[in-house]
Order: sequence, then structure tokens, then C-alpha cells
Amino acid sequence: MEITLPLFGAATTTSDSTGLNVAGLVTSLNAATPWQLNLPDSGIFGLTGPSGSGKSTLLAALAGQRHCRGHITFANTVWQRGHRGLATHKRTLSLGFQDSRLFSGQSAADNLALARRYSRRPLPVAECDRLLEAFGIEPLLHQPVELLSGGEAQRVAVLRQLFNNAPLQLFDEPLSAVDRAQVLRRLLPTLRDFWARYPALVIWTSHDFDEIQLLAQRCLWMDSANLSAPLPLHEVAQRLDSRGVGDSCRSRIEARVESLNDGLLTLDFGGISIFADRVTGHYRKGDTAAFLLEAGDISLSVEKPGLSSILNCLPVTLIAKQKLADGRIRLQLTAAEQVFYADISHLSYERLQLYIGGPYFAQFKAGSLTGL
Amino acid sequence: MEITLPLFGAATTTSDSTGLNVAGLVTSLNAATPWQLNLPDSGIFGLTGPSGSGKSTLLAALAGQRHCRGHITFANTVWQRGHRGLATHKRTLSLGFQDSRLFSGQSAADNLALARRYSRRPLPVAECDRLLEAFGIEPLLHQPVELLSGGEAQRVAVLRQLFNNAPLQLFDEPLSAVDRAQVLRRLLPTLRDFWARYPALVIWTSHDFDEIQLLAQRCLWMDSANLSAPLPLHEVAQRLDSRGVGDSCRSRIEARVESLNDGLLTLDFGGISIFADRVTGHYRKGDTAAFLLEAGDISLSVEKPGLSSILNCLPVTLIAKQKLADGRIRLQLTAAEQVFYADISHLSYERLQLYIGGPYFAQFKAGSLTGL
Amino acid sequence: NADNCTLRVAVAASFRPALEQVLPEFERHHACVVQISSGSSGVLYQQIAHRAPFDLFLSADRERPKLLEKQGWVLGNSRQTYALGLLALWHPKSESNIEQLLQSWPDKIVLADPKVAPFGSAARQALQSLGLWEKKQTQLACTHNAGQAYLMLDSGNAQLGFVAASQMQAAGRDNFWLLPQHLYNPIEQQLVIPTQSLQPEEAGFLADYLRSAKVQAQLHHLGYGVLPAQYSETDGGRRL
Amino acid sequence: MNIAIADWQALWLTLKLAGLTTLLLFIIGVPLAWKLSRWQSRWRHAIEVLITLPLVLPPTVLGFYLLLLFSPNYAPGQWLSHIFDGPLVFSFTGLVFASVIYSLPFMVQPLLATFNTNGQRLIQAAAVLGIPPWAALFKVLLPASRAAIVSACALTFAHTLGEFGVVLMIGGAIPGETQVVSIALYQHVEAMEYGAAHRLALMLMGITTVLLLAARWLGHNLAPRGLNSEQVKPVMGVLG
Amino acid sequence: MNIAIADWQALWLTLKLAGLTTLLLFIIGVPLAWKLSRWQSRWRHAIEVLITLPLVLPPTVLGFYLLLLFSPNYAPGQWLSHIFDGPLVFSFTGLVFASVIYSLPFMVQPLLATFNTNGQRLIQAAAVLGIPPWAALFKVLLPASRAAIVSACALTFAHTLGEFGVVLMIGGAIPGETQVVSIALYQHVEAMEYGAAHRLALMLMGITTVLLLAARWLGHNLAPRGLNSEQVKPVMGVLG
Ligand SMILES: Nc1ncnc2c1ncn2[C@@H]1O[C@H](COP(=O)(O)OP(=O)(O)OP(=O)(O)O)[C@@H](O)[C@H]1O
Ligand SMILES: Nc1ncnc2c1ncn2[C@@H]1O[C@H](COP(=O)(O)OP(=O)(O)OP(=O)(O)O)[C@@H](O)[C@H]1O
Ligand SMILES: [Mg+2]
Ligand SMILES: [Mg+2]
Repeated sequence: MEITLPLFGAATTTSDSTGLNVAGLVTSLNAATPWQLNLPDSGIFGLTGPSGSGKSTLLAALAGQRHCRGHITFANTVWQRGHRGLATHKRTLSLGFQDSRLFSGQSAADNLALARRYSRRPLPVAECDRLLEAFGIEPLLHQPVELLSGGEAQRVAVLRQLFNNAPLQLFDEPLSAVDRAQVLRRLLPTLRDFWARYPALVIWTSHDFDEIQLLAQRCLWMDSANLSAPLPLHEVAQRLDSRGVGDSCRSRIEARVESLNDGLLTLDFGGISIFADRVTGHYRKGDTAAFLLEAGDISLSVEKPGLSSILNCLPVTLIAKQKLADGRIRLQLTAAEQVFYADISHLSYERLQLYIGGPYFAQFKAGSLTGL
Repeated sequence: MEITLPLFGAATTTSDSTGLNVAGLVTSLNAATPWQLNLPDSGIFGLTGPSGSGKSTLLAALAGQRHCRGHITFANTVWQRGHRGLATHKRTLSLGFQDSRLFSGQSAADNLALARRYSRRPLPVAECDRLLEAFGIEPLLHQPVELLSGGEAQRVAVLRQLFNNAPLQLFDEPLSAVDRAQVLRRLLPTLRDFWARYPALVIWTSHDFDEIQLLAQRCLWMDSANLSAPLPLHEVAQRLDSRGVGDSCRSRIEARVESLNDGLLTLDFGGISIFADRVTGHYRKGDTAAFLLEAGDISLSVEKPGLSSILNCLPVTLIAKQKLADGRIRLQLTAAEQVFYADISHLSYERLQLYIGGPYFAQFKAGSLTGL
Repeated sequence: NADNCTLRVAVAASFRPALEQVLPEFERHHACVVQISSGSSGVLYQQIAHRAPFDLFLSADRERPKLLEKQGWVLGNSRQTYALGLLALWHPKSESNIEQLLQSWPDKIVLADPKVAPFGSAARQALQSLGLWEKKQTQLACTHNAGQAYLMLDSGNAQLGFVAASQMQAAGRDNFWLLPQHLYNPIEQQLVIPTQSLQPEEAGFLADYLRSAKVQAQLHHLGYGVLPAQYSETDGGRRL
Repeated sequence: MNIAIADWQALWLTLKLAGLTTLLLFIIGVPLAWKLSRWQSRWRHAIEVLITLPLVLPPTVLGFYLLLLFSPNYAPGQWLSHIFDGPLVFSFTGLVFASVIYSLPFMVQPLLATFNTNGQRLIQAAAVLGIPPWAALFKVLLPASRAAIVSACALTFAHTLGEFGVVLMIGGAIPGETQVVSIALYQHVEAMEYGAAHRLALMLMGITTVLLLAARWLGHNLAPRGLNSEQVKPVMGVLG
Repeated sequence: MNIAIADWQALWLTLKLAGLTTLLLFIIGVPLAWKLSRWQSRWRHAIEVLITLPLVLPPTVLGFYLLLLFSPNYAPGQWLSHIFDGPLVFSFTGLVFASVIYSLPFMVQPLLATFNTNGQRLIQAAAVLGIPPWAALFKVLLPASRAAIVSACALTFAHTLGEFGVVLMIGGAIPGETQVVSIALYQHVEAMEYGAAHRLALMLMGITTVLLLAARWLGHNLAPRGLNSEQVKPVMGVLG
């Protein structure tokens, strides 16, 4: 069983904090493992875990759509106490169901208008137009929702929820049917910018960990009805990897922007210059930005390497190692007080005769850094 | 507009071939770009493309579920001629809708039993049990389908189609709501083995290109109602990448198995030994197996590199280069008569002073090869 | 032989209670079971015209038996008057001067539909004779038949209306005024034996029984008029 | 066709009655069906059955009990006539009242069936966007249930047109006030005016056909554009 | 309670009639509604309206036309009596025949509404697995439409119980053969036997309530296990 840790120190452990507080929440699914959860009043949190583990059930229970007992408060309002719950529509939340559940018999525009009309914090029209454009829904506005393609319906559903702009926004695999290119290049940046302007507490459920990594800083993990506290992304990534997901584990590292030149970003990482070339969004000099570094992309050498197409070379210290299920070794490295992971094969590990505490050189290509 | 090429040379260009032949298929969506398609009578083909481009429409038209005109034959039976079509249930196909569309009011077991009962080639009971176990559906068999989680419902839907075992199987984003770990480690290997034993013509639609790569050898590409002929995977990958998908382009390479030792596979690639350590399934010595090699994982050196944790080093020839949208350079390399791609940064390209036709060393880690 | 002698009698709903009173006596003397089907005379007429297997039809009026006779659906000479309906006016209990009450009555007056029900047309004739028909036109509320007119009054939804005297007798009420018979044409209730009849002979016995003095006396107690002897002669009684 | 003025009047009255009843039942039935579909108690089943009961009684008997209910002799009738500012018997208001009770199941049952199957999901989808239940009913559930609503209204309308027993019992067939076409039609049949009956029946069915077709056309065209286009249709023509 | 033997007989006959009619209508109505819901022609609307028309005619008038249809005086009646091996008028077979026609809309309309909304999707899902349409109807559509079917059957059953006009017209109220409880009840009222009428009405409603509750319970329990468990229910209790 997971041990629930308070997220932001003392602030969230008291029950009259302003965020979401869930204590001892029990549904028919998790009779033995009551759910605890403390989240601040804004921020984006991922939620992932195996199929059938109870993610949708948790969201439904939070929304009062599932029989449950326990204690839920949000923004100092009690939503659930024991068996009694506040009616769903009185909770200041919005929930996107796994099936989009658009209002049938109406057009996409009607759906959006309805969500905006009953919003407690309606968005300005200009903002709505901007979102419509970014989500590519404009040409579909007057189509009956029954005729939308799977991905189009999902985009309308997400947009409907954004138009509603509730203080707590729960999403259940909202973009699973949209092509990854659109998700990564258009939708996620739009969402990130939107929530920067209109802060809310967001729980973003997805089986695509990239999605979560590009949106959230912390992630909840659900496994067999066990809910973890919000975890740093690299811990969740590790859990996913240990379950044998083909995607390698990526670590989140932070560095200061030095310059942006011809698509190549020069960063300062503890005094050493590193380069990143797969960047989206706008970076300003002096900003500290977050990047994802893939464990499988890192190679380790004992001597400082010669000229190669690998741009980045960091002196690191090996602090721990762990054998992975498929025979590889995961190394925990540290540099400039940040921790990240590198995966190498067992053979390399033996050939290089690595030892804990030893100083090595970690090499990775500029393309291995994914900009958030 | 895409130009339609026959897939397997002369065999499929004649209209009385035994596979699927589609000529001049027009729906309300693609009035200007009639669809042509020639596929053999068995094999697995991917289908991908942006959201709303017409993938589901194509599958519906093939199944006779969408008003269309044109010409469709499968296994020498005419399914559509002009405006007239054969009734759906008389076509020897199965289609998995994007929404799982399980038969409501019944249990999962009822759903499966019904599909098997009306199958034209019913599976042996032992096979069914094996599939049930692999898909993790056994504990859910007697649950009403309304209560299944999103991923569970999708698994039941796929299973229902497998139980039906039609000669032509169309899948529309069948596993989008299942966690990737389960898809990659359990479901896809099960599917691959299943279709090896029970061959069928399969069209597998997905937005997850990994899924397609692990199942299919060729992939159809749909963009704004334009349907391509079946393309080699690396071409589709390139199109995806040019649309800005964060996943790097992977190339499919083939090598002969030399030995499998402690999770490390030793392969013969044109006389040079290479190593792969992320393998699933069973490999036998002497088999030629296919692997995916990620373009971003390859680094290039001018001189033969020294000792490093990078296990694999291939002498290659640079045959073409291409500037990518985000400032990087994609190199087309060849070794042992196979073509694959490597992505490097612009800076590296200049520092290494690469030139077309030059001989270099391509390095990649054992973990960069994903076993099919 | 009682087993295969069933006499199917179609009887107008209003006469059913009276028939049920006098039947046991008949059944005691004839080895025949009488099976009663009651309904509105109109419905029964339709049924007989479409060859319903009735042995005897006791209508509440004269028109329908006549019509059946004309159309040849009944045995010749079987048509006879078996009872005489008496029109009564239901009035509030306290009243004494009925004619004046009828004149000055401000509220609805209930009567059976003059177009289809014999008691309705009798009521119309009575009102016409009293010179009230035109005057009271807007106050008239028609029910389907005399039975429903009674229900309307009995439930208190109306206080004045025309009903059958037999109904008032059966209910043991006395707040009615028997209208003088000269105000309306006699409500002759006639019977016929349909050609479909399987037991014309037994049906004839029942007809004769109904017209017998003993039964007529009983009917008089039940609120029916006295059948003048002339009817049986002018209409020519059946000869068997 | 040669149709009497009274018949035209009856026709107009009938359409008014059916239209008003349908409208009222829509206003009553939609919230009622919706409340019932959301009510999780076991009493819900009892109430659903209770709503079906008016169907079980023969209309005339139902009319009889309504007569008792309307009777000024008892408290409910006094109260009702106070509420409606006049007695309900013999009045158009009374007819509407009776029709509403009689046709209730025709409106509520089909609505309940749809609300039970699709309603829950849609209401949930609305609630999680902060749309309160009543707004969800009108803005989400009704637009999604167009087909069922049109069907329920058509059934109710048609049934009220043909209603007869109840109306006959409490209406009094007062021309222009309570004589609806079904009674006129019945009177024609009873009075053996078959020609007039046939004409009126044809007329009634013709008008109903036109109205019902118009309702379907409306229901069809109220749906968002595109839904009815031929693109949705699966292939139907069978290959030779 | 003191209920006459004839009434018990009528009750039993009525239940038999209603049960048989519901069964027949289920057998006829399901395929009919399904064919209609799949039929893409514009005639479909016309036929849907045609099915509604029996509702529009007053039952007695419908009965009148049925009587004409059954009449051995004309060809259709002769043909029908040949088919059914005996005249339809005044026979139980005839009652069933008439009830089926009269109650058709009650079965077909609710079914059509469900089939139109959910049917298409499920039939498609079946067709793409090679399940032919008829098998899809029985193995896929019916199990998914349980609620609508139970509601349609309940409505039909209740309506047949209360059926009166048609039955009266073509049945002739022959005890044990065509005298159903609605007619017996009507006769009690007409004969001013209020006590008997009240008892019978109460009886009828009681039996119907039990039957309908049993039907709902059955429909409820035929659903796959778990669906009715409390886990599906959203929160309803409101926080103080
Ligand atoms: N209303 C319900 N009553 C009982 N059991 C349910 C109900 N809904 C879901 N379940 C079961 O509870 C488990 C958790 O379901 P849930 O939908 O929460 O999973 P999930 O984590 O969202 O999975 P997925 O990623 O596949 O959507 C499943 O095994 C499911 O079958
Ligand atoms: N029945 C229909 N009639 C008219 N237009 C339709 C119909 N179904 C879908 N469309 C439109 O046709 C386009 C293609 O839809 P389709 O479902 O084929 O897309 P798709 O490629 O499957 O997309 P996704 O990946 O989002 O599922 C969409 O813009 C959609 O709105
Ligand atoms: Mg879920
Ligand atoms: Mg699609």
C-alpha cells in the first residue's frame, strides 16, 4: 500500500487549507485502501496507472457521481462527509468523462455555449475564440456532435470543459483519440498557456506519459485501487518503466537559458554549457526552464570523449545503480545538485568497471532534451 | 494528392487477386480524392493520420456502414459496385468501432460468446481461453459491460473481434485507452502470435505509432481524406516527424540472430555483431528478426570510437541529408544494404564536416534496438 | 334437454335489471338456460344486422326492431311490444310545483340523447309539448342514454333531468315526477326473434312469457307502463 | 364532402381539446417522468404503476368515478369547482381535466423509457459542468430526446382525439362546449346515419394524418442539420 | 369481498385476453417496429402514422368498422371466418383479433422510439461481426432494450384490460366467452349496482398493480447482475 505524504509541507496538512482535501475516501472498489489526497488550489497534476486500476472511479467519486463515503473538501467547502455528499452541480468542478459524452441532438457550438453559460467564471469571448482556433474546432462548430470523428469529439469535450473554467478540472484520458502531432504541437502548449492565464487545479488522467510530463509537474499513481500521493515525475516514470513500458524513463532537469540561436538553445547547467535543439514555445534569456532527458539517451564514458556528434558532455558522479527487469542497469547520476537516470546494458557496465561514487562523463545529444 | 502504387508488384494489380481491392471509392468526405487500395489476403497493415482525416470513414465504407460508391472486392467477392453494396453482415469482415460499442444489457462473456457463435471460422476453445487469459479479461467475464472501465471495454471489444476471427479485420484505435505497459508487453505480442497462427488481413488504426510499428510491416497514411498506398514504416515515421511529433523517427532494420544470453541478444548485421537488450518474445538462432532503431539514438563519429558504454558500432555510408523543421539534420545512412535514419544537430553536422558519400561510424546503445 | 338449450337474449341495458327479476320464474318452467347480453340497443342492432347468434332481441325502442324486420334479419311476425317505458323527471326533493320548476330552472337539464335514445326523444317531445324545447335549448345536457342521465343526477352533478321511471323505482327513490303520458309518444319497447336464432321456439315462449299478465304486473311495479291489450292485436301476435 | 356545421364545430372543439391536453400533459409529463427517472426510492415503481392505472379502467367507468369526484355533494368536488371557478361537469375545462388524467400514461410512459436509458448519462454530463438538474432537463435532456417526445405527443394527441367514454360521461355533449367529434361520430353510427359517420371518420383520420405527419416532419427538422442527410445511412441496397 | 361468479369468470377472461393480446402484439410489434426503424423510405412515416390511426377513432366506432369487416355479409368477413374456422363476431378469437389491432400503437410506438435511438448503433455493431439482422434483433437489440419492452408490454396489457368499446361492439358480452371485466364493470355501473362496481374496479386495479409490479421486478432482475447495485447510483443525499 502506498503511504500518503502531504504535498507541500505544512500548508496542506491542515484541513482548512484552500485546496482539495480528500481523507479516507472509500468506494466499492477500494474498501481496503481508502484514498487520501491533498492538493493545492491550483496547479496541474497528472494521474496514471494500469487499466482498470480505479482512475475513473476516483474522479467520479470526487465529482459525486459514484457512491462513496469519506471526507472531501475543496476551497473550504465540504463536498462529502461520511455517506452524504453535495450534489454534483453544486461542486465547483468540471469532469471530462472518458467517453466524451457530448450533449447529443445539438451542435458542437451549442455544447460549448451551454458550458460557458453555466460557468461560474465565464471566459472572455476573445479567449474563447482563441481556444476555438487553437483546437481546430471552428470549421466543426455547426456540425451535430453525432457526426464528429473520435478525435474531434474529444477536442470539443476538452474545449467545453475549458469554456466552463471551473476551479477544479478533472480530465479522464481527454486526448487519447487525437493524433500525437496535434496533441504535442498544438493542444498541450495551448493548454499550458491557458492554465497559466486562468489558474485552476487540474487533474489530467492519461496513459500517454509524455502528455503528463509536458503538462504536469507532479503525477498521481493509481495501481489496483491504491492511490499514491503526488509524485515527482521521474518516480512515476520509473514505475512505468519497471512495468516494462517501451518508452524509456526520462528525467526532468532544470537549466538556465543562455541564448537561443537558429533553433539551438544554449543552457547553463551548473556552470557547464549544454545544448538543446528540440524546443517549442518561447524561452527568454535568464529564465530557468525544465527539460526532459531520456535515460536511454545517455552514454557514459570513463575518459573525456573525443570529437563526436554528441554535443553535450557532463562530468557526473554515480550515486546508485539498480538492475532492471530486462537485464539492463539503471544508474542514478548527479551533477549540479540534480539527479537523473541513465540506462546502460549489463555488458557496458562490466566493460567500463563502474563503481558507486566514481566520476564519469555523461554524454547526450542536443536532441535528447525535450523542452517543456 | 497521393499516387496509389500497387503493393506487391503484378500480383495485386489484376482485379481478380484474392486480397482486398478498392477502386475509386468515394464518400461524401472524399468526393475529390477517390480512394484506391490493394492489399493481399493476409498481413497486418497500419493506418494512421491526423484526427478528422477520414480513417474511420474509410473503415466504415469498407464495412458498408457508410454511404459510398466505387468498387470493392475481397477474396474474389464483390462487396460494392457503384452505388450498390453487399449488406454488411454478408461481408467476411469484422470492424471494431472507435467507441467500443459492446452489446449493452449483457455481460462481457455474452458479448464474446455471440461473436464466436456467428463466426465463420470459430476458434478452438483452447485458443479462446488463451486469449482471455492474455487479455486479462477472465476476472471480468461476468460483469455487465456497462460497468467496465474504458480500457477493459476496449480489451473486450478487441477480444470479441478476435473470437469472431473474420478474414478481414478492421480495427479503429482499439487500444487507445489501455495503459502502454500492458499494450506493449502483453497485448501486442499476443496479437502478433495470434495472427501468425490464424492469418487474416488486418488493418490496425492507431495514433500510437509504436503500436503500428510493433504489429505491422506497412502502414496506410490518411491526410485530409487522401489515402496513400501501403508505405514502408520509415516513410510514415518521417511524415509523422515532419508534422512535429515528439517521438523520433525509428527505422526498421533486420538482422540474423546469433545468440541470446542473459537478456542480451547478439545479432549478425552484414557480418558485424550488434547487440540488443530490450527484447520480448522468443528468438531462435538463425532467425532473421526485425528491430526498430531510433534515429535520435544514433551518434556519428569520424574516427572509430574508443571504449564507451555504447555497445554497437557500425561502419556506414552517408547517402543523403535533409534539414528538419526544428534545426536538426536527418541523415540517411546505409550499411549491409539496409537504409536507416539518424538525426543530429546542426552544430554537430558542421563540427564533423560530414559529406555525402563519406564513410563514418554509427554508434548506438544495445537499448536503442526495440525487438518486434 | 337443459344441457343443449341455451337461450341467448340480447337486451337493452336499461331493461336488464327487470329481465333478471322475472327470468327465474321462466327458467323454472322451461328447461332452458337464458344467457343475457346487454348493451345499448344501437350496438345490439348492429350486431344482429351482422348476424350475431342471438335468439331474442329485447330492444329499448321500436325503431330498431322495425328496421331489422324491414331488412329481413328477423322472423316474420315476431316483432311485439313487451314493455312500455315511462318518462320521469328527477327533481330536487323539496319541490312541489314541477311544471313551474321546469320553467324557471336556471341550471343544466339532463336528458338522454334525443337522437339515439328512446327516453331522449320522449324527453324532447315532452319539452316540446310544454313549449320549453326552444327556450331551454342552451341548458340541455345530453348523455348517451337514460342510464347515464341517472348517474349524472345521482352523483349530484346535476339536479334536474329526465330519467326512466323504472330506474327511480329500482333505486327506491321518490323525488321524481311521472310525466303525463300525453306529453310524449309512448316509449314502446319491442322484441324480435332474429333469423339467426337457433331456438326460435324457446325464444317465442320467452316472448309470450314476458307479455303475460303476470309479468306485466311485475313490470308495472318496476316502473313500466301498463301494456294496453290493443298492442298484441294490432301488431299481430305470433302463431306457432 | 357534405359535413354538417355541428360536425365542423365538433371537429374544431376536438382539435382544441386534444391540442390543449397534449400541451398540458407535456408540461406535466416531462417534469414528472424526469423526477421519476431520478428518484431512487422503491416507491418509484409504485408511482409508475399508479400512473398506468387510468388505462386499466374502462373509460366509461373512469368517467363515472370522475363524476363522483366532481360531485358537489362531496368535498373534492366543491374544492375543484372552487379552484376552477365553476363546476367541471358539462364544461370544456372538465373535459380537459379528465383527458389529462386519462392520457397521462401515454405521455409519461414513453418519456420514462427514454429518460431511464439515456437520461442518466446526459444529466451526469451536465451536472459535472455545473449545470443544475432543471436546466439540464430543458437544455440537455429534451433536445436529446426529440424522437421520444414527438412520439409521446403524437400518441397522446391521437388518443385524446379518439377519447370517448370519459368525455361522454362527464361532458353532456353540449354543442360548441363539450360535443367532441368522437361523440358526434358515435351518434351518427347509433342513429344509423352511416354516410355522415363514414365522412366524419374519414375526415378525422385525414386531419390526424396530416397533423401527425407535420409533427414528424417538425421533429425531423428540429434535429441539427446534417443528421438526417443520407450520409449517415448505411448501405441498404443489396448487390444483385 | 363478495364478487359474483360471473365477475370472476369475466376477470379470468380479461386476463386471458390481455395476456394473449400482449403476447401476440409482442410477436408482431417487435419485428414490425424493427423493420420500420430500419426502413429508410419516406413511406416509413406514412406507415408509422397509419399504425397510430386506430387510436384516433372512438373505440365504438372502430368496433363498428371491425364489425363491418367481420360481417359474413361481405367478402372480407367470409374470408376471415374461413381462415379462423368460424365467425369472428362474438368469439374470443374475434376479441383477440380486435384487441391486437386496437392496441398495436401501444406496443409499436415505444419500441420504435428506442429502436430509433439506440437500435441503429447496436445493429451496426452486430452486423460488423457478421451477425445477420434477425439474429441481431433477438440477441443484441432486445436484451439492450429491456426497459422499453417492459414498458411497452405493460402499457399494452393495461390498455387491453381497460378496452371496452371495441369489445362491446364485436364481442356481445357473452358470459365466459366475450364478457370481459370492463364490460361487466360497465354493466354494474349502468345497473346502479355501485357496490359490485366498486369491488370489481378495486379488484381489477389490484390485480393489475400486482402484475405490473411483477413485470417491472422481472425487467429489473433480468438485467445483468451488478447493474442494479447501489454502486452505479450517483450521490443523491444532500449535505446539510
Ligand atoms: N459502477 C461500477 N460498479 C462496480 N464496478 C465498477 C464500476 N465502474 C467500474 N467498475 C470496475 O472498477 C474497476 C476500476 O474501474 P475504473 O473505470 O476506475 O478504471 P480506470 O483506472 O479508469 O481504467 P481505464 O484506464 O481502463 O479507464 C474496473 O475493474 C471496473 O470493472
Ligand atoms: N456520418 C458523417 N457524415 C458527415 N460527415 C462525417 C460523418 N462522420 C464523420 N464526418 C466528418 O468527416 C471527417 C472525417 O471523420 P472520421 O471519423 O473519418 O475521422 P478520423 O480520421 O477517424 O478521425 P479520428 O482520428 O479523430 O477518429 C470529420 O471531419 C467528421 O466530422
Ligand atoms: Mg478510466
Ligand atoms: Mg476515427
